[in-house]
Amino acid sequence: MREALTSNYAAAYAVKAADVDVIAVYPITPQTTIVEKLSEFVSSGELDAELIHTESEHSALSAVLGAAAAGARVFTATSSQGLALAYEVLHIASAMRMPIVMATPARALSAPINIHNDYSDVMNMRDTGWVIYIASSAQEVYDTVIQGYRVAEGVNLPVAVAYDGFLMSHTLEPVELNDEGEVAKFLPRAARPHVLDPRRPVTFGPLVSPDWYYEFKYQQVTAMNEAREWVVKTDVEYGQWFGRSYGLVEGYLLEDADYVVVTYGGAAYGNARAAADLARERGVAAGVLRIRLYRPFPTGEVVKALSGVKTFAVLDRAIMFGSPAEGPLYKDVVLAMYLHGVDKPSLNVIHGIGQRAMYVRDIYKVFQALREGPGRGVMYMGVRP
Amino acid sequence: MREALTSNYAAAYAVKAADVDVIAVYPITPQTTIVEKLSEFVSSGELDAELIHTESEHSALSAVLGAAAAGARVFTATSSQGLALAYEVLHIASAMRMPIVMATPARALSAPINIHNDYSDVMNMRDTGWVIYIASSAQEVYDTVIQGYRVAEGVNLPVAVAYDGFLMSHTLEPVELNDEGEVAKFLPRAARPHVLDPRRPVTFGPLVSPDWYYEFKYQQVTAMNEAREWVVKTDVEYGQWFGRSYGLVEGYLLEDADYVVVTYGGAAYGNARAAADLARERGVAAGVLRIRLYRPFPTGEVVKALSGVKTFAVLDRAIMFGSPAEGPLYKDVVLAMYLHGVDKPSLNVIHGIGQRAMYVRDIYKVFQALREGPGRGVMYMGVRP
Amino acid sequence: MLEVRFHGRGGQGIVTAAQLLAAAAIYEGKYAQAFPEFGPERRGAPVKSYLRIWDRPIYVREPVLNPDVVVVSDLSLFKAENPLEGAKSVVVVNGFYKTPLRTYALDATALAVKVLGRPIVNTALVGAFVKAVEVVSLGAVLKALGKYFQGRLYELNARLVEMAYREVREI
Amino acid sequence: MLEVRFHGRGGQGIVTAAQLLAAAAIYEGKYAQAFPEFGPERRGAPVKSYLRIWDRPIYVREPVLNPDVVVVSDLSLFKAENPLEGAKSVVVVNGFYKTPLRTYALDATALAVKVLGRPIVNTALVGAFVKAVEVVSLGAVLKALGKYFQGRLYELNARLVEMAYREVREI
Amino acid sequence: MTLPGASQLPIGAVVTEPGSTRRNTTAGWRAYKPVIHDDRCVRCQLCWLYCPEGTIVELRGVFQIGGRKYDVKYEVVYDYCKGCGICANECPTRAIEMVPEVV
Amino acid sequence: MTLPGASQLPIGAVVTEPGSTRRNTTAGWRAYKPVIHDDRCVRCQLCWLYCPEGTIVELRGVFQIGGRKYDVKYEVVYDYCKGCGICANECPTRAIEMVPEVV
Amino acid sequence: MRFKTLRDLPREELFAPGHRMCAGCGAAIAMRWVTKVLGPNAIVANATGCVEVTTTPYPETAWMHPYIHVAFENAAAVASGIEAAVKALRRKGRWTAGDTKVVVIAGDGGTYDIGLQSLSGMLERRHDVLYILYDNEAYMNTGIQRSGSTPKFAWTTTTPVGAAARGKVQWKKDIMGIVMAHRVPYAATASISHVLDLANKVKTAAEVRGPTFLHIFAPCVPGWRYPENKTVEVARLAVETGYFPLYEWDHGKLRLNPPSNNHLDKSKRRPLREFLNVQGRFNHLTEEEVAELERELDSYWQYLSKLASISS
Amino acid sequence: MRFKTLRDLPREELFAPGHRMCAGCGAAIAMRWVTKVLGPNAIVANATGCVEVTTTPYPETAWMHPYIHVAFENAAAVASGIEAAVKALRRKGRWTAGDTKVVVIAGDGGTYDIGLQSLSGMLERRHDVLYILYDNEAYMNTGIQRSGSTPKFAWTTTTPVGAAARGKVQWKKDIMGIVMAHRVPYAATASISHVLDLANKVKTAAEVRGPTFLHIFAPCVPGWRYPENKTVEVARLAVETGYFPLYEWDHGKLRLNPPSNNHLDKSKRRPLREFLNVQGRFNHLTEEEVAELERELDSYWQYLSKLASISS
Ligand SMILES: Cc1ncc(C[n+]2csc(CCOP(=O)(O)OP(=O)(O)O)c2C)c(N)n1
Ligand SMILES: Cc1ncc(C[n+]2csc(CCOP(=O)(O)OP(=O)(O)O)c2C)c(N)n1
Ligand code: SF4
Ligand code: SF4
Ligand code: SF4
Ligand code: SF4
Ligand code: SF4
Ligand code: SF4
Ligand SMILES: [Mg+2]
Ligand SMILES: [Mg+2]
Repeated sequence: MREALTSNYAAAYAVKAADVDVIAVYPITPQTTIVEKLSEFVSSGELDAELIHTESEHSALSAVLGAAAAGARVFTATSSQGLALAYEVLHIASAMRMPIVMATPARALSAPINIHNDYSDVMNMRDTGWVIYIASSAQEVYDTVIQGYRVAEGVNLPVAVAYDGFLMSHTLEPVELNDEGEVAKFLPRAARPHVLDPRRPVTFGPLVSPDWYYEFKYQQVTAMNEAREWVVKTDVEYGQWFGRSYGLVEGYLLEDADYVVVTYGGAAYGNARAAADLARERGVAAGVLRIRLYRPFPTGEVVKALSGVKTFAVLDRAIMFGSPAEGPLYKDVVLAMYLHGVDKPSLNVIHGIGQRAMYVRDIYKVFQALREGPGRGVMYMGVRP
Repeated sequence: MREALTSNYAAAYAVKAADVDVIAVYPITPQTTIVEKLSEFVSSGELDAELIHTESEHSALSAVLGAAAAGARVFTATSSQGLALAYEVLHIASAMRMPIVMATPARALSAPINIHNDYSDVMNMRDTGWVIYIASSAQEVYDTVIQGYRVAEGVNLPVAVAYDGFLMSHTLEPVELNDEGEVAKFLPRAARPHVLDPRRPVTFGPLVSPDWYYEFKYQQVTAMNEAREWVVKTDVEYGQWFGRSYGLVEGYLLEDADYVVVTYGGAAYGNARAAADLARERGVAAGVLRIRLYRPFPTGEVVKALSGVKTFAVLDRAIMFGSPAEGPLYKDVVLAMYLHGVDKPSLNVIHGIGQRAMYVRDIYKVFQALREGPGRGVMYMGVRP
Repeated sequence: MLEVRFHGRGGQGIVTAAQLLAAAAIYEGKYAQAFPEFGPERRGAPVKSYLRIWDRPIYVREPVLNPDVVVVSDLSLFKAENPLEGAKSVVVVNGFYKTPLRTYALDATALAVKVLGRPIVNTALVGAFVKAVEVVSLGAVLKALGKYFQGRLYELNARLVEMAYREVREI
Repeated sequence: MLEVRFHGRGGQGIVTAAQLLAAAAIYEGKYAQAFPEFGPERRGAPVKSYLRIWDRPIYVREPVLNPDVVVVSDLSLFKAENPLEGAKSVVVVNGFYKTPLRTYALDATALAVKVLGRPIVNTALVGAFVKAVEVVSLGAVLKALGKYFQGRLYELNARLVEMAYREVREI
Repeated sequence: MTLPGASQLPIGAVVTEPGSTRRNTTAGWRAYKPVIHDDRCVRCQLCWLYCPEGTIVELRGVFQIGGRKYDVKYEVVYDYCKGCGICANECPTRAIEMVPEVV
Repeated sequence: MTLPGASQLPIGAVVTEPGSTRRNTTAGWRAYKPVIHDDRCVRCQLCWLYCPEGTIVELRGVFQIGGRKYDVKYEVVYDYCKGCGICANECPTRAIEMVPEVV
Repeated sequence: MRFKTLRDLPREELFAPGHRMCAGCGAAIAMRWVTKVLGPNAIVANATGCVEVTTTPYPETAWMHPYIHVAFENAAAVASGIEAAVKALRRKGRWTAGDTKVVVIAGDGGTYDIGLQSLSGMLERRHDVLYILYDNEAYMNTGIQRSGSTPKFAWTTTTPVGAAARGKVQWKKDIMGIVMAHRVPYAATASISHVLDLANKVKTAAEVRGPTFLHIFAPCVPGWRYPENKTVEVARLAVETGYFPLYEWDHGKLRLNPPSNNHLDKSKRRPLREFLNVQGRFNHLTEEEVAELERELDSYWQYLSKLASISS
Repeated sequence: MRFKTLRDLPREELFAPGHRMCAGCGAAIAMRWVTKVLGPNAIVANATGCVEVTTTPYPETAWMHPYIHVAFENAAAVASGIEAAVKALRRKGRWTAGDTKVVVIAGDGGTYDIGLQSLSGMLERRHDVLYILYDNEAYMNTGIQRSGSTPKFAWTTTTPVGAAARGKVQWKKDIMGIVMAHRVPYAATASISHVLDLANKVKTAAEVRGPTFLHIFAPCVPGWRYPENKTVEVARLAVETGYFPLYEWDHGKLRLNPPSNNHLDKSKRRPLREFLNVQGRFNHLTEEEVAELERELDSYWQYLSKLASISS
């Protein structure tokens, strides 16, 4: 069924389709309309779930963690300050192996306070042991939230589905909705290894000494690798069921590209594609590589996609202060290439911070810069120094 | 004056020497003994400060932020869950340019809960815009907290002084204490650009739109670069005043080393030095490079130190799940080398997670591995897979 | 690609107006994007929203700088700011105010008061837009309207859309 | 490098014992390290602490697996665990229990009760250690003691250290 | 862009000019504007008391209205009045009228 | 090391055996041990009530003590008794004695 | 010295116009009076919310006081730090601005919910801070979501009215009860409709040493769904129907203030319905639901009267 | 059905020995009785603290209930989620364990301070959860730091006694007052010295639907500095001196329980000094300080008596 939805509403529709049992949320711009839509679904009776309006995001994530431990299918959503406030629980949720699905319309972090989009919130959770998708259309948000449940429950890890705040969360677009009965079949309730059950009592969250702790961290390392396989498999099967799949990375005009922009999210990918079109019109072999699965990082796919290019730029939408180069994706890509012994010049372009207007012509300039000569380092675009 | 102090007490003595005005803290193992010592100093009248025992770490950091905004010299300390709970305010403190000094005896993050040492807490704050030192002896903790005030107040950024929980925080060692009158002169009260003053009212923490936000993030990027210079300058001057300085990185047997372990903190650096001694005894040209200033990253110094070696291993004490290679320092070092166009094989060794016992012989094995042949990738040491 | 900018006041529903038209285009098989501008301004303050319609998938997510069409919900907005900045060809306006561009006008306030009993002009402007720009059909707009209003409110707004469609004229 | 392991019970102060000796060594210009083992065990549970003394700066921070000296604060600990695991040469023990290693014994409990009026044995064991191992001087220990105890408590503990120093003997 | 750059701005986004929202007139927010009919005003101060914008000012002076003399007078500073109509609603003598803005 | 490896352990550090601290005897914590002199015991249950370790057990049966007959009897499970002495302190008849542990 | 008539009220405006609050905002009226009565020697710590977002659009500020906003949940902690700084610096001879009062301004979300803990900590530690809560009974800044302060049955975007729900399910939290349980020296309620009373309470609360608390009722145009010229009227109805009683908790004694001091006698209160009927958020209420709200209100008044009687 | 005599109390132990709590720990006694009375059909959410750390040394657990520990400050939020899950799964036919009770166990630090907000949220939302606070009046797990529950003048490692300080400066927070202000159906105090009373309160609180709260007094050997065999004695003295009154707040009515119901008459209370004198943490107290504590206690009893009288 073809609908016109914002990415936030698309996430809410996916949650409804997944027949989630417990939702716990706290409002924050730009996530709020997800919560509002879910509140509507629950109060109209369209979704049979407990909706907990907690008193903070720390509690929201804690509540879904508790509910997941009790065997419920759960959902939460937050952005920016909310994500930062729940930071402690992010680590705990992944280490306790809770299959939580969370929508994360990305928003700039305070200070100063800014409700608009960049990826500083999401990028700051990149090491917390969550599976992280970054979607680039409302359709993909819908599909990925559904896929997320399969992955989360398959590998027992929490899954975040990130996308641009405002630029997607509040942008109405076409979305094809699945038959909810089919979704139910796609997402059967799996038996969980352990739940809080008075008939088979187990202890979650013990104190673990140096003799044992490392092993659980290593389990997480292993689980991340398994998650990569789950993501691939789920995406393929989802495609078979519902006709849409995405891969771990997505290329645009990549086949014969010499100059590639690597990026993530809606605005950056959208505008980069438009810029590549422009560049191609002017005879530049431009291409775009989008990272859809950000964690675990699709190292192999990225290296493969970039092995044939002359040079590339990584367009980042967040700043990691004090790092040798400040773009988070740039660090991943450079490391990925290094691990595979591929050494190519590349640029880190930082743009769209705090939703600084990012134009197609800006990204076109990046292609120009790549053509003008190889470089290594960071280029701050769009800022008034 | 020669004293026998744990690193936690060393931090407390430095705070006393700095004549701090406001301290806000919340107890957590292994930070607690700092708080206890400071409580003693204040209640005995040796330190004239307001000591706020807040109801959480989020509030502790918020309180010192408020006090700093009002023009006070401030101190806080936390570890692990406390650092994670205060995560939101970490970002805000740096962006609001507050000269806070924080001691951070490093501890493993939950889940599962483990009170022992690794660097997963500190490494998770590496992108928050704080200046981060990692000390490797109680003496250095003392010296660095004092230096930290000069840097923090010079460049208007918060400074974290990290070190091994337990392995240093609770280990008694020799510490040379400075004359407190001299410290007072070394740390004059500088006039701050803006404070909360009813006679010159300013507004801190406004709402900033996409038209302005990026510029403040760029200011932070610039400030980080300035911070690097402040750290160097302060360290040199401190050496002139008090006879001890450290540099941004510290080398051990580096001059002619072919095989180098790069690492941070007390146990890793200490044991690596002992291992290098062992390796040297057996004819291996082993050396150790310790990162003292972790943020802003001393890119130039690291590249310089590693340019002449055959191969190196980065010994990390934290796991960044789902990254192409999971060691945080490894990512920085690889990126630093890449930016300077140096490509050398190297290993990422992960060890000591949750204070898994890390022996000199283990690190000796790393030297052996390096000698056996170049590699790229991650080696989990000390774990039972 | 058709690009549109809406000018209104906080609380007048111009975000909904842009969404209604985007949804209508989508129901007709076209591609569309509708998005608001967002700031600290509250009820009463001048605000904007945007619309893109195309017959191909829309990649681009940059701000609209040169709208083909501008919709202005209130004449007093001309005093508060310049709704015509960067505009290319058409203006749809509540009130008979002739602009240098091709101007479609109607007294949406009067119409809304007449039909809804309240001066909520967004759906009237949607009706006027449909007539002025001819990019979506009235039928698709009514379908979209059904997602935003139910029951009696739907009927009244549907009537308002149709009346506005009929009454708007180029000046 | 001298490596020492202390065995005691939560609440008996063996962390302080190791620290006193480390501090004494440091005041004498030596290098030293004292550190506790830490777990969920509370008051009454068997616990350990460690000590290293050297005349060069001590880099190493690995656990002590093969202590040169073991100090045991309580005979019942031999029932609870094996305090001699990995031990190399000397044992200092509260109570007359002969071990396979060179054993220095004293009735620290009786001594402590006599001097302090309470069975707190850690400082007595420090005195015994000083005599048995001869790595730090009694004077330095008394100086270190001054950092941990003030006034009357200092005096009593100093006396206890000295008495233990005198009374301990090899068995 | 003509806005200042990062190096020109005070650090940490501090706003150094107190009360500077005054630079932002909110007259454009108004669809209706309040007009005080001074002859009906009994100087009860309520409009001044309740205006959310603080944009009704009290003028001191000698004011003769009809047969009465007052030492104050209330006037709207139209630069900031948002036209909420609270003053008109609260005025006990209906001395304030809300009239539509015209272009 | 003989401890199991990561792949053998339940994920997420779940402990699957309820009450498994029983594997850890805390007898070694004791410096003194409680000895119940059954002849002085009046079956008031207080030692059983207050023992923090739950390590005083109530045995059912027929017990003849002096001239009296009881259907219960209290005994210490020494595996877990930490020797805190609460039972002795609370016993109204001083039927419980704390005696030093010997090696 | 109390303000006796409107004539005594301060004339100088210390809260600049040009801010971006809604036309007709109740909180704006509160801010005007709070700032005027405090006078210039005060420092304001503000929690995230409507007031903060609308008054500090960079590079402008409506504030004429030294002002700081850090985050949503920690204004009381920030204020604790400022107060400690002033204290320490004064002791050390480095605070020269005199007798500066530290004031928190926070919404109901920032007080009843996400900021409750930092408030409680501040009260427990006895900081000399005046905490001002402006209560618009929902998260307005993010677009009208339910808070712990939202009354039962009220519509918000997260408590919609649908087949399976009738607005908010739970009762409004008793924040004054919670604050009074912290044994603060002074706490009071006030309404933007009763400015003289409000002004006197700001003054008293600022003068008392130690933690004080002011709960200001501040209607919200879009959140409560009433026409923007009705803000003061709605607030007045809240007081006159007894929905929002005016009272002071003064060193352990509860004192009802006019007109609420007459309202122990229910017949002196206007019918609750009058307050509910002007607001769209209560549009859907059935007779029964109104009756339930009335019953609850009556029992709240009983509690208040007992509190007043035992504490006198 | 209430337990009338000790004979009625459940015999089965549901809290395993071998845990690592201190010899003589008061909280251990509380845990034994809480778990016994709850019976097996309950889920426990535990906050970080002594109890958690000592009972779950991997790979062991003292718990025989399904148990979860997540962090220090969020046990009430975790429990809220569990309760919601049980509710949703039951409605959807997927909860087959019957009438499972969800219970929080948290220390005073996790309740008065860092966990207060999640507790308040849980109470406001009316989750069907029994919240059990074991109060040892400081952060014991981290080595005896002051909490909001630490009494005035008490020594802790962060409220040392020195030239410029005499132990804790502030009063103990009135957590029961705060909880009662949330209008919970049932809340009560209990002491490990009065097990029958405690057991009956656990039972009642578990049976009431909606959020309930139990405040259990649990002395701590190293934290309060008394010999380890005195735990029950100290707790008993707390009750008998009136320092820790036993009472229930039952659907809006306050009822003092024996022996505290006799203590409105001060002469029936043992002198506060008897409670203070056994504990090293009060060693330094002067006569005046004791007198101040007594005065405060008297005024607390006045408050209680008024509360009892108005609510009856
Ligand atoms: C940690 C965190 N969570 C959520 C938000 C989003 N947020 C900002 S203001 C606000 C609502 C404020 O409500 P209230 O305190 O009642 O003030 P009001 O807006 O109603 O004036 C919310 C939810 C935030 N800024 N930080
Ligand atoms: C966010 C956070 N801050 C601090 C801690 C450290 N911490 C763990 S338990 C504890 C004290 C617990 O005190 P309380 O709740 O009174 O329980 P008790 O230990 O006294 O039984 C502290 C401070 C933590 N685990 N998490
Ligand atoms: S209409 Fe509103 S803003 Fe304008 S003067 Fe009247 S009260 Fe003030
Ligand atoms: S409210 Fe009316 S009568 Fe009162 S001062 Fe204002 S204009 Fe005059
Ligand atoms: S000594 Fe303590 S642990 Fe042992 S049986 Fe008695 S009460 Fe229980
Ligand atoms: S306390 Fe004493 S008398 Fe009572 S049952 Fe126990 S041993 Fe017997
Ligand atoms: S939404 Fe409500 S509280 Fe916020 S500015 Fe508008 S009227 Fe005021
Ligand atoms: S420290 Fe206190 S509360 Fe903790 S286990 Fe020991 S006696 Fe119990
Ligand atoms: Mg509000
Ligand atoms: Mg406690």
